[in-house]
Amino acid sequence: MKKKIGTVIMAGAFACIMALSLTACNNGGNGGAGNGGSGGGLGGLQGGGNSGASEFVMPEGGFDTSKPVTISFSHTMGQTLRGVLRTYVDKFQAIYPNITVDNVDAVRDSSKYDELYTMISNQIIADTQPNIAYCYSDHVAGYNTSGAVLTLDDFLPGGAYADMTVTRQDGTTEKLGLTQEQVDKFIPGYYNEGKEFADGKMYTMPFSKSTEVLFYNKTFFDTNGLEVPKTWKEMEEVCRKIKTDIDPDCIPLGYDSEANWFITMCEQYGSGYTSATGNHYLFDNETNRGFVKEFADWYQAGYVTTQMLNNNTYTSDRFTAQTSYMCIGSTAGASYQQSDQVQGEYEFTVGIAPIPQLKHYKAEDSAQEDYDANYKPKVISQGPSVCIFKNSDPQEVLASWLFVKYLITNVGFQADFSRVSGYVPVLNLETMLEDPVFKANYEAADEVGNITALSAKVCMEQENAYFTSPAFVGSAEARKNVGTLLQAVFSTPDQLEKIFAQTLEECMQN
Amino acid sequence: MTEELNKSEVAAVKDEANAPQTPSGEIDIHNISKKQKIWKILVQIALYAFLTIMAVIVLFPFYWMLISSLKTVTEYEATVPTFWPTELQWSNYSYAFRSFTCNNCGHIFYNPIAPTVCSECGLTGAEFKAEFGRELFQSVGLNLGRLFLNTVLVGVVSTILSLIITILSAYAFARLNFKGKNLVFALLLATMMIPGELFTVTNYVTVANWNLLNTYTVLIITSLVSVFYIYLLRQNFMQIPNELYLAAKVDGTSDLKYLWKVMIPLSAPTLISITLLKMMGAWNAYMWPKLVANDVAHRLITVGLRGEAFYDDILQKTNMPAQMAAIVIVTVPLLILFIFFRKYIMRGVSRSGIKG
Amino acid sequence: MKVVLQHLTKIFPSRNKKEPNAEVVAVNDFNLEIPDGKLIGLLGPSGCGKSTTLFMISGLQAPTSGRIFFGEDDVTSLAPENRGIGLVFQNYALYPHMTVQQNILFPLQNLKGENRLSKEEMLTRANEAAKLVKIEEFMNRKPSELSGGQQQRVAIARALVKMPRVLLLDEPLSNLDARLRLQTREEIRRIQRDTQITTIFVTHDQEEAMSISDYIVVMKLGVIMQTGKPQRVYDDPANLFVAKFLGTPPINVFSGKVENGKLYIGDEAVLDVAGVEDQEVYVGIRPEGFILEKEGKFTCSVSGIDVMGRDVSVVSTNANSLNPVVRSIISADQIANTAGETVKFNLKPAKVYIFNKDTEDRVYFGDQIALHETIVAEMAAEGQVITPHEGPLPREADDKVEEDKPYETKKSVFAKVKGLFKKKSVPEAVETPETSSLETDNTDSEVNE
Amino acid sequence: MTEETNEVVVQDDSAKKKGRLTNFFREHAALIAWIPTAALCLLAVVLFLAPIGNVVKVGGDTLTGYGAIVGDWMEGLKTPVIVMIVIASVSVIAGVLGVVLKKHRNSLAFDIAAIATSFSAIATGAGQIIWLGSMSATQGVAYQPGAFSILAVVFGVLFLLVAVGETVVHTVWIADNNQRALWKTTWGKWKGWVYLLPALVLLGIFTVWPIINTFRISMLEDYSVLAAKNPNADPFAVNFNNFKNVVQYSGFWNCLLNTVLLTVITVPISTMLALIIAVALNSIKPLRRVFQTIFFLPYVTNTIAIGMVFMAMFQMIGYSPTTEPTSVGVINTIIEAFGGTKVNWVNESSSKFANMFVLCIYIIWNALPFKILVLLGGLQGVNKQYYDAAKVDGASRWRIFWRITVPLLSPMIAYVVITGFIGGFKEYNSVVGIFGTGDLMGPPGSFGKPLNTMVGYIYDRIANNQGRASAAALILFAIIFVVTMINLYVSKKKVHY
Repeated sequence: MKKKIGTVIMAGAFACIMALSLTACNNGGNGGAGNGGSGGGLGGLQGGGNSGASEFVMPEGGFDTSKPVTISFSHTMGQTLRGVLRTYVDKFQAIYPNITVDNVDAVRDSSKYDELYTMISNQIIADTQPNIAYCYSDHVAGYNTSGAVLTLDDFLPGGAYADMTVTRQDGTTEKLGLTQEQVDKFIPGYYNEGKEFADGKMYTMPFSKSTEVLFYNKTFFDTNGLEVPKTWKEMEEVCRKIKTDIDPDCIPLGYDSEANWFITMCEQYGSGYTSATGNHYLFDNETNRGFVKEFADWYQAGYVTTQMLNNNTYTSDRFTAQTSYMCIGSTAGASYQQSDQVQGEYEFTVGIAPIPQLKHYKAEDSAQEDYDANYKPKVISQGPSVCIFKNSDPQEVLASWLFVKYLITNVGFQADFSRVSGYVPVLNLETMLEDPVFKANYEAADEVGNITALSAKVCMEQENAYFTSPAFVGSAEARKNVGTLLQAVFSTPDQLEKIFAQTLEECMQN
Repeated sequence: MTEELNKSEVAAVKDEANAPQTPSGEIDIHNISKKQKIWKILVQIALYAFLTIMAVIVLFPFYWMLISSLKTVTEYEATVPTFWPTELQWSNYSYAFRSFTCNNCGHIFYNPIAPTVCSECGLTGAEFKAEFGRELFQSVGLNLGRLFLNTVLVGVVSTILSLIITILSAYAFARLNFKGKNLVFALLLATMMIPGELFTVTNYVTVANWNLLNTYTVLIITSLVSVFYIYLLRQNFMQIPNELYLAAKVDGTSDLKYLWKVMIPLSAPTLISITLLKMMGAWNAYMWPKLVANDVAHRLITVGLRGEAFYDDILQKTNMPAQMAAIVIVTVPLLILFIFFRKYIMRGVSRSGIKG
Repeated sequence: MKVVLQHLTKIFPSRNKKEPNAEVVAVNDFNLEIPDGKLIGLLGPSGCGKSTTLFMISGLQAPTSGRIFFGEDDVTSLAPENRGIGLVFQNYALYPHMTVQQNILFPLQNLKGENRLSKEEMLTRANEAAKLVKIEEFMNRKPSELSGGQQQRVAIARALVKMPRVLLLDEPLSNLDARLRLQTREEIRRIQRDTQITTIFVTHDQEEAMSISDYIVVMKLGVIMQTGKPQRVYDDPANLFVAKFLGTPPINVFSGKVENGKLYIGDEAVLDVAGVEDQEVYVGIRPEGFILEKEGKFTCSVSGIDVMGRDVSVVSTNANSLNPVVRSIISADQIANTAGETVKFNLKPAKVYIFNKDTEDRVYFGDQIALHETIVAEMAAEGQVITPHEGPLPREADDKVEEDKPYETKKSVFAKVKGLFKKKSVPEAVETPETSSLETDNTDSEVNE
Repeated sequence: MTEETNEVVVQDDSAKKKGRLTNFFREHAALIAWIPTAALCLLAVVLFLAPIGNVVKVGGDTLTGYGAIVGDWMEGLKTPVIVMIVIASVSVIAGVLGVVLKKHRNSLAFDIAAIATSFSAIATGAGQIIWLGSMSATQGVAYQPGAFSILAVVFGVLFLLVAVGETVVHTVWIADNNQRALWKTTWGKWKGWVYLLPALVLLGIFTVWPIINTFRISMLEDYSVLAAKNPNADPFAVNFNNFKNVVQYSGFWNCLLNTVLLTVITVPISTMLALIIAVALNSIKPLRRVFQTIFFLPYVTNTIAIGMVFMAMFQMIGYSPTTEPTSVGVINTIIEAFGGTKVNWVNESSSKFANMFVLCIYIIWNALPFKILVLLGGLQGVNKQYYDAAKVDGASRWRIFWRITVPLLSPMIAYVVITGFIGGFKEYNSVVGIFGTGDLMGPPGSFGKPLNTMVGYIYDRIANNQGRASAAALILFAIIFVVTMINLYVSKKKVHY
């Protein structure tokens, strides 16, 4: 009899081992600690028990404003931006007192987007992902291999739930979805980024954006009687002039992001970069080799440098130190382009212009020989969007959507956030000018030293030129690889063919 | 008959022996012995010279690390490298423990947290921000202290747990009798043949599924059991005569007591070796920690060191002297450990052949 | 080849840094002339410096002072390979990775210049040497596949193959079992006789040395106590140590005194020793020196009788004996006289040696004086000139030091662990010079345990 | 593996033993044995603070972990923390005191102390988990259950199992002799498994299961954990495409080539060099220990950290293909001092040859200590008589080295060569140390990780495509296996044992 006891104990022990190892392999299992906090327990809705991928089903009666619900928001905002966010979270919670937005103050594990991506991927695996996250579209493509990201089409005009109403605290109501009117207020390039996925569905909402502009040393340009280049051809001319005639020791142009350069050029030529479906990678073609070769010649001639080739430092350093007179960089980093002050005076004035295009297209330049009225200018669109994750509790999903909608359509938030961050609002200029502070800044943008406002202004004036690249698993890698490609060809132009082939192969690996 | 044959051969042998080998008269013995002496001295000189050169090569990186850590950035970048810092820059070391600098007056605060007010120029961060749209305080360097704590913590805990598990298992294999013991032991030994990289993939999947990523647990748990250590300790336990155990049993001693009163003290040297190797392993771990716990709260020292930690916002480049200081800080604890436990480390190492 | 050792001295410096004066004198003013073509046995207890002497002759260790001559050549500072010697080690030192043939060929392959042999010559020589020691059928085996005796013969072949001027054997039989030992020592004797190479043979086994040596050299604490033909040394020991060291069963030693020409052991006057001065003495009596007689002058109490075939050994006790028991060998026909609790003996004067109690030197009496003179003359005739050791010889009393020394090769684990906490190493016991020659460099070898 | 013989010398003499055993360890064995458990309990208490630290605000900045220990939030947690520390410390101290006071007289006291400590560990861990759970529920914030709490509970339970088992069979609580005997035999039969339990569980999860699973995953095309979670996605295709994709990728062949090159170059050179140094060390006496210590130093360093030092030594400062460096770096300075011209070792557009050269130097520098240690150990184990014999036989130093030293050392040489090959195929850290990770794994401006190794390739794939990572890991395993087999085969022929 006693022998039996031992056997039972041992059997139990082995059962434990087996159970543990099985959990390890059972990918659908809810192993480990559950998603603490927010009351969203384990019990899945559809028997499958996988909360991470549960499909959203509208609960009866829509959003329940009586039940308290907590949602979490993962982002990479620094302290000051969090301050702005907090203000509007408070305002939002005043509208919907039953919703608590959590994690606003959570420690940033990193200020870097790719680390956020790793973190959230891991959380998805462990079923502890947040409700809302800062994202780039390629992140979403990654998250979505697990089917964890919510499609937002139902909340768009014409969507299934778009016309449902929600009652606010003050008794007023709002539509659950976006109205066509609201959609029209977005800058189209930004709004459409959310649809750049293989299935054409909407997965993200634009949050705050930036783009690239050309910073130039206005003082220098004025002194030497130089024209700000509007096309790449003019750019080459200007560089040659500066390098040969004015300052042979300088590198006239700095381009911070190699990848952006490559992608932008692909778009301007219309030669193809990537596609969301099929083979994905289209960039290995003659046109692209052509411009890469050309720019490599620029580099070899000392006209241009990039961040990586500039010993991995932002080219704005050169710009402010006046060893470089033009710099193409992100509007979000505009404050870094500001020249140093000497006894309260800026060393030089910074001018900001749109980046060069292939051809002249503006009416005022119709005299130029490469004028093409039909030419569509192309400027890259960057900056975070937000996505919403599926959750077993539909109330959380709805609350998340309401919060996201609130932030992106709120002119005040967009204005404040833009001012503090240097990013540009996602709403169009006309709408933004409703905000008095924004308007005042906008109008004062041309004053000396007001560089952030100026960049925002330049940025918003080209709202129809924005493009975004298709998002798919590996699109981030592709971006990284073409950046490296540019850099590698610059260093070793004779290897061009080989590097293109290699880049393609690297991309195919993902 | 054979006897006779032998004798004749022997005679022949003897004759020849005297012919070529007798040096008397023809060979100058004095000369030979003099040559011998000179040759011997030359060989000794050559040996020492060779060893000294090799030692210099081996030590040079340490030397370079040390002096670089004490140079100013300017001196570090001097056209002709100096082989001794002209001015000892000890602040590189405090820099390694993270510091903030005031963008207005340049004062440096050696705090883990950014101050709100600059005590030097009196500006507050908020005012500065409002006026210039920039942060007043910029962080320079990384918080090595945090990395240190994490590493020590993981090292200590994993060593303790690993020792407990190893001792219990080795004891079971060495002293206890149960069905299937030999089979299990053989299976365990077989797993030693397989390179660790094979496990990593699945282990990553496992810990990710268990929501253990970015925790201390994940840094500890996967390497808790080392078959090699169990094997090592078991062999050691086997050396202890079984009679001692039987005698203890006759006295009614429990297994636990016997284990802790006799076995552990007698195998102390091996246990010390295991402890040291395990600690060194934790200190040098890189790949696994980087994969599974690369967040600020749990990052280990090696991972932190190889990151972009020393990118200096003000210099706009990596602060190499400070990085070297951090490397010195990382290297020195192990060297101290080595000085104190040279014998045990060397013994453990010569058996394992695995670094860490 | 005649080998001459002049004032050879070897001092090992102290290995304990705290006691720099604790140096060990392994060989002390050693003077010896070894005639050509003879087999000399170096005999003594462990630690007496005999192996050190051998290694100095071989050139593996340099003497602290003194000279070594091979024939007329002063080879003192010559490297071993230039001395033309063959050396057989205690555990043979056969290269384990080479076959027997390769082992034997090895010394030949090292010859350089004009001495270099062709391959065929080498093989012929190796085969001759192998035939000489009768191992030709094992030529392609590895040493580990041979028995101890075979390995021993391979070692001798390797030493002989280059036709040494002097053959040195370091305890060559100590690793063999008793039967093989007998066999092998006959073999060595045969080979030496056949080759007529001057051979020096180190052993601590007196029986072995006596049975095959032409001459034996008895050593103690680095000093020659006596040299001579084995039987002569046995019959005519120069001092108490030699007397005690030679002979099985060992000599019985009593303390006694000489008074008025009579030798007293206790109260009994056991022997007439006319002409000897009155003094305190040690009396050594060989076991075969006892005659069992009813009216014997020397009384012992019986504790047992061992019958060993032809001989009978009577084990008895005596209050004045320095040994725990008195062992006497008598012929079987006298056994009847052992009845009772006590036995009485008469002594054969030739088998009784008396030694001065202070110097432990032999005191000759009666016929012994004539015998001694004959032996000295005989030695002189054979060219054996012994330069006496200057200064006092080591005495029996010094021996105690040697025996109590703990023979510890490994510190216990506890000591090691303790050492960890004390941080100071336990001072290591001063090693005996014999072992130190082999282990001086092994201080770091713990790593390799 | 070297033999363990004579590792432990137990005195034969029992009379002596009594005297000897009365030393520090015997006196305090119990105390020493319980320190780990005690430390574990206390650690569990202190360390569970770490995850909580994630939500702490101090002075306007948000802090993590230990930085937060000084913060205000401590006020809120004070009471529960103190209570827990007190409970754990008291029971641990009680347990330890019980053991120490009773010394080794009474096994029962020992086992009961073990039970007490186990309980305290369980109480501490479980207390934390429950408390954290309640915190999470009431405050609506997700607190991670302390990992250490879980460990404390697990180990507490284990100890409890062992201790109770031992106690039961040693007490007189069970009056019936037959029953006691039965308990005893049953316990005796199963306790081995109880002792092995933690090791087996962990090995099962982290060693045995991975072996099986890696094979499984490698057959699932482009398996990834994220995709595996998608209920709507198609199941992974079962085929060999992972292997195919890995092998068809030229970057993989580059990794393989790098790995093979590094191994084939560094192993023979470092072995040869180590052998020469070991022989040299073995033939000197004064200063040997000093040299030995110096030569061992590289072993006790952090591969990554010193790799960065090597990088700094070879690096030219402020260099780009279009600008002259401000400083050519120390190695180049030395080269120039000897009349050479500077070489671009690790900077932008440096040649792969130069990169590999630096890597090889570093790997050899790093590999020397272990090899010297083993070979020197082997040399010292060689009976000196062989050298004496060879000397008497008139062998020159050169011949002694080749005919005696090398053959006698051949087992050790085979050992370092085999471990060297295995280690060489796992080379990665040294590349990371010198050339960093990220997208480069090569000098700045390089493309496609030109210096990546096999292990690096596996790690690059682990987070996103476990299918290919598994395939690559299996390929690496196969290579190492084959190479080791070849090594063993060769050494069987050449090595004298």
